[in-house]
Amino acid sequence: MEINQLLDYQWSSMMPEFTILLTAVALSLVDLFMPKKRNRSVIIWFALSGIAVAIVFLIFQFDDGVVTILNQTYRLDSFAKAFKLLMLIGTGLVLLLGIKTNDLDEVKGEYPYLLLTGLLGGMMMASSADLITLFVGLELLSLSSYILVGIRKKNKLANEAAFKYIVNGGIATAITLFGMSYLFGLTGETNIYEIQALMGSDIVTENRYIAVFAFLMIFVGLAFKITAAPFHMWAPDVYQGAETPITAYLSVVSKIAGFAIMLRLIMVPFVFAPGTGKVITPDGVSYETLLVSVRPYLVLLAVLTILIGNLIALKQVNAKRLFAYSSIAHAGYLLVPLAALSELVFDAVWFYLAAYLLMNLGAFAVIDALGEENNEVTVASFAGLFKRSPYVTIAMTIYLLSLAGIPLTAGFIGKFEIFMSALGTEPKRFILALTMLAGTVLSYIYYFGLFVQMYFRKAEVKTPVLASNRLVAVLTITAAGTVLLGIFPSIALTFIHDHFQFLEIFNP
Amino acid sequence: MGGILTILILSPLLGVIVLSLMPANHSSVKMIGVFGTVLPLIVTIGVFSLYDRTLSGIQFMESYQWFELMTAISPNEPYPVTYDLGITGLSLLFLMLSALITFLASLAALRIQEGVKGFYMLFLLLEFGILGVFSSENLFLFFLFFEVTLVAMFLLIGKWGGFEREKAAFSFLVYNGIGSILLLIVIIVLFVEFRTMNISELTSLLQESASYEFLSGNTRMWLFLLLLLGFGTKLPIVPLHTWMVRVHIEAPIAVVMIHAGVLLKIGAYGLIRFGAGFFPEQLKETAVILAILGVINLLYGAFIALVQTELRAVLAYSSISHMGIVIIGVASFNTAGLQGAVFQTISHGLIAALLFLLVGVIVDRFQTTKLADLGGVASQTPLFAGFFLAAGLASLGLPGMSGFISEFLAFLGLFEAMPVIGSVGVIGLILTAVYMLRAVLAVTFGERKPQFDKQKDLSAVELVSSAILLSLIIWIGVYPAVLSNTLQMARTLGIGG
Amino acid sequence: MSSIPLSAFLLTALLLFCIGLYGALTKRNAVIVLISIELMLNAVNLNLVAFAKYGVGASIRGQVFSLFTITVAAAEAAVGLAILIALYRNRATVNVDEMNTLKK
Amino acid sequence: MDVVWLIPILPLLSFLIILFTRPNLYRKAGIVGTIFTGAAFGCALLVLFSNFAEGNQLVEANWFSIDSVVLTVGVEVNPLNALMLVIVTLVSFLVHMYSIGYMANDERIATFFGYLGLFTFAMTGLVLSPNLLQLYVFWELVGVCSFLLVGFYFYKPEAKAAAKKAFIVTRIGDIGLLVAIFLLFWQTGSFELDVIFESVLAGDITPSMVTLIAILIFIGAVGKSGQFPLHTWLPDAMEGPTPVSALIHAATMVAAGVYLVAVMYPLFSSSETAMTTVAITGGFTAIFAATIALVQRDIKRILAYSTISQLGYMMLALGAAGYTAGIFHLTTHAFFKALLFLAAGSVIHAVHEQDIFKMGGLRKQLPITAALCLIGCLSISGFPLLAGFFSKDEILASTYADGRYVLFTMALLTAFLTAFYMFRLYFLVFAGNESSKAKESSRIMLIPMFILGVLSVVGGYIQTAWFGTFLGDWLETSPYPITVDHPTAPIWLPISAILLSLAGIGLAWMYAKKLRYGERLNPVHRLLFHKYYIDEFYRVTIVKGTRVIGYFWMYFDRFIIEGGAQALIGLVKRMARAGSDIQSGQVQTYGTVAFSGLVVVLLLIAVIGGYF
Repeated sequence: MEINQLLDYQWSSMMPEFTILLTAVALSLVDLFMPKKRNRSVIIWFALSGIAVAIVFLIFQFDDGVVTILNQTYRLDSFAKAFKLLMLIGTGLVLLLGIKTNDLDEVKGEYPYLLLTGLLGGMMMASSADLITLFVGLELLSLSSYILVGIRKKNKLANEAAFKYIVNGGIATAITLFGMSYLFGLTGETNIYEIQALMGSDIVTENRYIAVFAFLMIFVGLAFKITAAPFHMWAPDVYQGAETPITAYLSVVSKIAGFAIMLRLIMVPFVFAPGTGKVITPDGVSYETLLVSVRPYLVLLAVLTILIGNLIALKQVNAKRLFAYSSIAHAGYLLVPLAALSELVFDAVWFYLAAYLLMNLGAFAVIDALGEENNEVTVASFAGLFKRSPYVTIAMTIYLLSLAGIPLTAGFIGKFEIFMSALGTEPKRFILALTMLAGTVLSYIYYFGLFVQMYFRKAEVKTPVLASNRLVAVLTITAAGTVLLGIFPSIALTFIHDHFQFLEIFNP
Repeated sequence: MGGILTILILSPLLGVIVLSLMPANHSSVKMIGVFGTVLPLIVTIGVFSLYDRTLSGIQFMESYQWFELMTAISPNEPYPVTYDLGITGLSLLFLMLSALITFLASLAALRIQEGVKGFYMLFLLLEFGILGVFSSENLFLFFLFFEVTLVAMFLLIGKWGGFEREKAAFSFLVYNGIGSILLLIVIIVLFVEFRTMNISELTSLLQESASYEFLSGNTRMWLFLLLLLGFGTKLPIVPLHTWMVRVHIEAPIAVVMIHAGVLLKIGAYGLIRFGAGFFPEQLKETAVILAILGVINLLYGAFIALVQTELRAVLAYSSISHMGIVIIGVASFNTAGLQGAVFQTISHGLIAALLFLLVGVIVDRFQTTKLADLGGVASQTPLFAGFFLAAGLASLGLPGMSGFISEFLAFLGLFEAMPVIGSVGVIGLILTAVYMLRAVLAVTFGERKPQFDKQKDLSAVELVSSAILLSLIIWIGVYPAVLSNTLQMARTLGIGG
Repeated sequence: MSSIPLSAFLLTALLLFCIGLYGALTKRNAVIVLISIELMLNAVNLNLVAFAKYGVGASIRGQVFSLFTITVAAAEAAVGLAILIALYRNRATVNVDEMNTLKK
Repeated sequence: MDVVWLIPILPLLSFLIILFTRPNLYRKAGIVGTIFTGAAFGCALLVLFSNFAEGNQLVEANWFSIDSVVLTVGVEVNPLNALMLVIVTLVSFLVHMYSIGYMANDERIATFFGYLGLFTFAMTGLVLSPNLLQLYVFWELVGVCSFLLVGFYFYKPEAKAAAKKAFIVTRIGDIGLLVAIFLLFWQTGSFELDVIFESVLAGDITPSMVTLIAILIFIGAVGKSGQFPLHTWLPDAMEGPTPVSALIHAATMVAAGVYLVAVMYPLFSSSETAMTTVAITGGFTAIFAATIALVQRDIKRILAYSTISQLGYMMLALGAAGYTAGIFHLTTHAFFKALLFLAAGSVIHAVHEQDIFKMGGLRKQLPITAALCLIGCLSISGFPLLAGFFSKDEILASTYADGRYVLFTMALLTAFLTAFYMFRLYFLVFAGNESSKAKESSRIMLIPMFILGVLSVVGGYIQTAWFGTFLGDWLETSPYPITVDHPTAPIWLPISAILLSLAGIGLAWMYAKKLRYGERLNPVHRLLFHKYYIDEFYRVTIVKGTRVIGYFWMYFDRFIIEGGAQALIGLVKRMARAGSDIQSGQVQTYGTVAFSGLVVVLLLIAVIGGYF
């Protein structure tokens, strides 16, 4: 390819990525040359500003249509923008939350810029149209988060968490890649839109079992990122071992990225792929589409994820583990629209992720705040919180209600859409709906259990939790957002409807 | 009179706001709390007086677009979620009941000692939910307010309840959670099929035979059963009742007054409004089973109440028994029956409230609700004894009091369709007399107990509130037209038409 | 020239993958576990290259892909070993069985 | 005549006035009550005479509606209930007056008169009802008043038990009536008596249904009128103050059962089976209760059983197509039984003792009471030319005419027994040498007794073979189709009746001396004394049975239902524990689980997808 062709590309469509990249690089240099004694917290502000800029760029891109550059390996469509937006906001909030300043001696500036590189990977995942870029993005995110989890070199738990994370992650990656390799093998293409086009071909139809095999390998591999069964078990340990803000990062940003890539990989290459089941039509034998034939297994996985998450959460005493399981359960809810293959899938998943971002980040922020005095935050640490610091408690109440899916919170609207997507299809997926019923009711028990702690129990320590301004900021934003999206969901709904045509994802 | 319902629903929140701005230990917290319930009462009375009994259909309709759910696949066919308020005669009656009982309960709550501020805030929040439930003309809103009551009740029971309060709170939460989400499933199925959650629209849509291509009779049956299960948990229908007994026994008296007086009625309301309104065919098909369930409730509750040794337990099971009559009325699905069912919910609301008000007095004066430890209090507290006896008689369906009319109508309705089941059911009426007299006489009659000698009789507040309730009970009993006139129109909405 | 059928490569790759997986899931030594994961990734590379040569619409992309894979695998190994070293410093062991303080 | 509606209102007013001014009214309550009921009695008389003059009338107003069906309340006046009205208001009035003296020393006297007022209201309301719904309403109300008055001495455990029993046992009957009302409504589409009777005679209802309904109604009557097998509450009801026993449990409420049958007479008479049932129940109860009365020791209980027996008589009469006879006896019985109770009351008031074996020779101390009591006894025993004599003859005659000779003999026998136990009572209480000091009751108590005494003498002449059958002819003018027959009894019948009653009296006189030294207890005697052990029987069967069922369900509730829920919770907990146990902390376990999950899915899809 010619150099000028290279220059012809509309690079502006990558501006957000560039911003993040530059910020990360700059930060690393700054961090390098900054004298040891200097307080690193300035770096966090720098990173934040970088994200702000990136968001601005992203907003400017909203209304221009599909752009593909680097011969169709990078693709900027509404789908990508929508998810990038979430990831940017999520990372921003995590950064705002910051990491415990008292540890800055140990944790250098790498914390912020690793978050950024991870974010970069996520954004690449969101808007890559090629298996290779997709894979690279995935790994960029993974590797950064491996390091982030283990960023506390001297902390045993952190090390162990990191190791578990990388082992499971490695296996997952390998499985995904293996699936991808077959996908490539079937079509000889790595661009997913090319693949989509070729998937209908006879040769694929002959080897449709291989296609199904590839699909499942990829799916299960990616299940690791979104902590869906059967690849969920690493999550509680890692969440517990990692620093709370990083846990938040994993449970939100990396999960959003995971869903982005999963949606793209399910929706794009496999839509026209032939499935296993024969369909006898007057004019000869054809095959149902792959998605139809694998749907029962997706349903199965969704059901398992919901039940496992909610069931095991009942028995948790460590707050971070509790929320680890709860986030597994939420991943299960998020799988429901996929499994049902509802026409609501994009809207439902996006909205729920947005709500999830707010409420979950908020919850982890509170846990982080509680972590200040006693390092292990258990359910009992919430005791008498209302007496200690009422406002934090009210914020936490909002998050919990939202997570439990009580009306007037974002979580409810999200859940409502998910229920709709489960019951809107033909035939209605009552099994999914009932599983969600069971899951939700189980979740009531542990979420409201925290109410019992916060409102009914007496606290040992009477002092209010020390709330830094940054924490207050995060709590305000998330709590307000949760309630706002709960009462006026149209803000988000019309926004995505006006700016994002998710259908762009299909047309190459 | 646009917006009056919104005002009505929001009126309790005023109290919440004022309270939230006050210091917790301020002297006038209780006063504000009580006043907070007076406001809705006034508004409700206003609505009641403005309500036009001669018109049919929904009144005070308020309808605004709230938000739309859009799918990326077909963005031009949105699912509109609207904010619809409006009342029929049926809901009007329930509104009156709720406002009144909440007010009286707030008076009964004056005894609460610690955490008064929080109590009244939640209490008003609860009222907000209840009023919302009864005045929403939209399933989405209905569910929303329903959940509000759920949360408020959980906290009220769990913090201010008795010895096993948290257990009670959780079983309340779980059972009602299941019920509410079953309801949600039904709502959503209807929503995705008909793209509306407006109750009257849905009612008419579902009545059209054309709509069967959207929703097959089979699916409808399932939906109806889900609905029955959901509201049956609330009502409650045996065997889904254990949570409710626990709440009756553990929750603070004021809350029990609301719970037994109003919240249980949401189940009846839903069953009549949606069960009978949306799925009349299915209701007719299952009428016999429903009637049998009702009779089982009636007898089951009565028999168990017969051998309880604890007054609150007796009353809890008597509630179950009385709700059986509601089910019977709905099952008979003729005018008499449905009217009876509504009457029964209203009358039981008043009677249960009165009974628990007096139980509150017992707890306050005699520090026990064990039947064995009570007795002969008619000597020391004749006024109380008189009211308690009257309440008991009302609850066992004495003519001239509201209980009789409702039982009479419900059974009258049942006897048209299923005389045999009916004649089994009437045994319940005998048993009701037996356990009620047993309980009431055990408290009031018998040898004078010296340890109660210095107990004071009803205080002014208690006297007034009991008098209000009793006079209403008698008024309805003597002149039932005050209910039936208001109700006539509710029926023309195709409810049991 | 006589060509080895594609299936042979695929089979080898599959075998390699399973061996790697087996190692990763059973070996007690953390280093070996990491290496086994490398093995799995290499199985993927073998696949890719084989497809790139003999696959349907064989193209250079497969090899490019495998190059990326190799790089990434290297990075992953590096990170993994780094973490392992940190762990070893604190625990003085590389036995996977003993890394179970986080549980339940 | 438009004062009709005043009749129930006046007592209601007295009730309300007393209720709201109870504390400061205190003893004056008696005056209030008496005045109001007196006024009511006046109105009743007016109504009676106007009915002679103007005939029947019916006024109704809408109460509420079940959409098309409009339920009404109203008042109706026809011979039957005009007569009842007079009886009720009169006796009530007299009892009010009597109670002023009797209850003088009770500090809850005001409450007492309040209850009396309420009862009078309910009873008159019951009598005036033109439709079954209204009738049922008041039917229950009188029941509750009786409950309240029986339990008036609430601190006495016996009173508590008796009150509860009275309410529940009658309630059992009431339910029968209720069901009958339901059935009638769906058969005829109305609660109005006239409509119902029309469609009954038009034959719109199948005979079997008519029989069923009639019997159900009769069950209601059985409950109220203390007929076998629901009689057990009435003797216990004597725990109430004596005036109450006179008013409610002798003259008025217990007669309501008979009245009900009389009201529904057209229905009954169109079903042979129903009539037979009524007759047999009545006849049996009459003799059954009389035998028990033979050996009781408590003066009030004797009277109670005699009441049951006499009510049985009336039922027998009605069952034997003796409509007039039944009503007639109802009337006279109201007079002399009220009289007897009041007399008993004045005795008890004087000696504070109810066991007739601890009394004696009170003739001298209580001359007036004794005299009046004697009149009562003679009247009830059917002594010639007294009220009871004529009514009893009427009954015997109609029973004979009906041709059920077994019942007829039972009736005759009962007449004999009645004479015996009444005079056993009389002699034991008044004859012989005095045992205890006592002084005659005050005038306020004697006057009512005197009035009743007069009535029990002359009351019989409204319907006699010789002076004409005014009552019968008048009753025939009822708006409803009732057949009033004038049975002409053979001459030997009244004579044998007289002889039997005289024999009874004589026997009692002879026994009285012996009996004074206590009765010897042979098995028969013991059986009778324990009322055939029916109470005990009920206690072990029905009462215990119900409680057993109750306990069964309670434990079912606790262990099956709640236990089931607990089991479910336990299951969830166990699953949760199992889940968290898999979470072993072994990283490789996690990988294995994930991989095996993948493998399972692959296998599934391979098998189901049909790869193999």
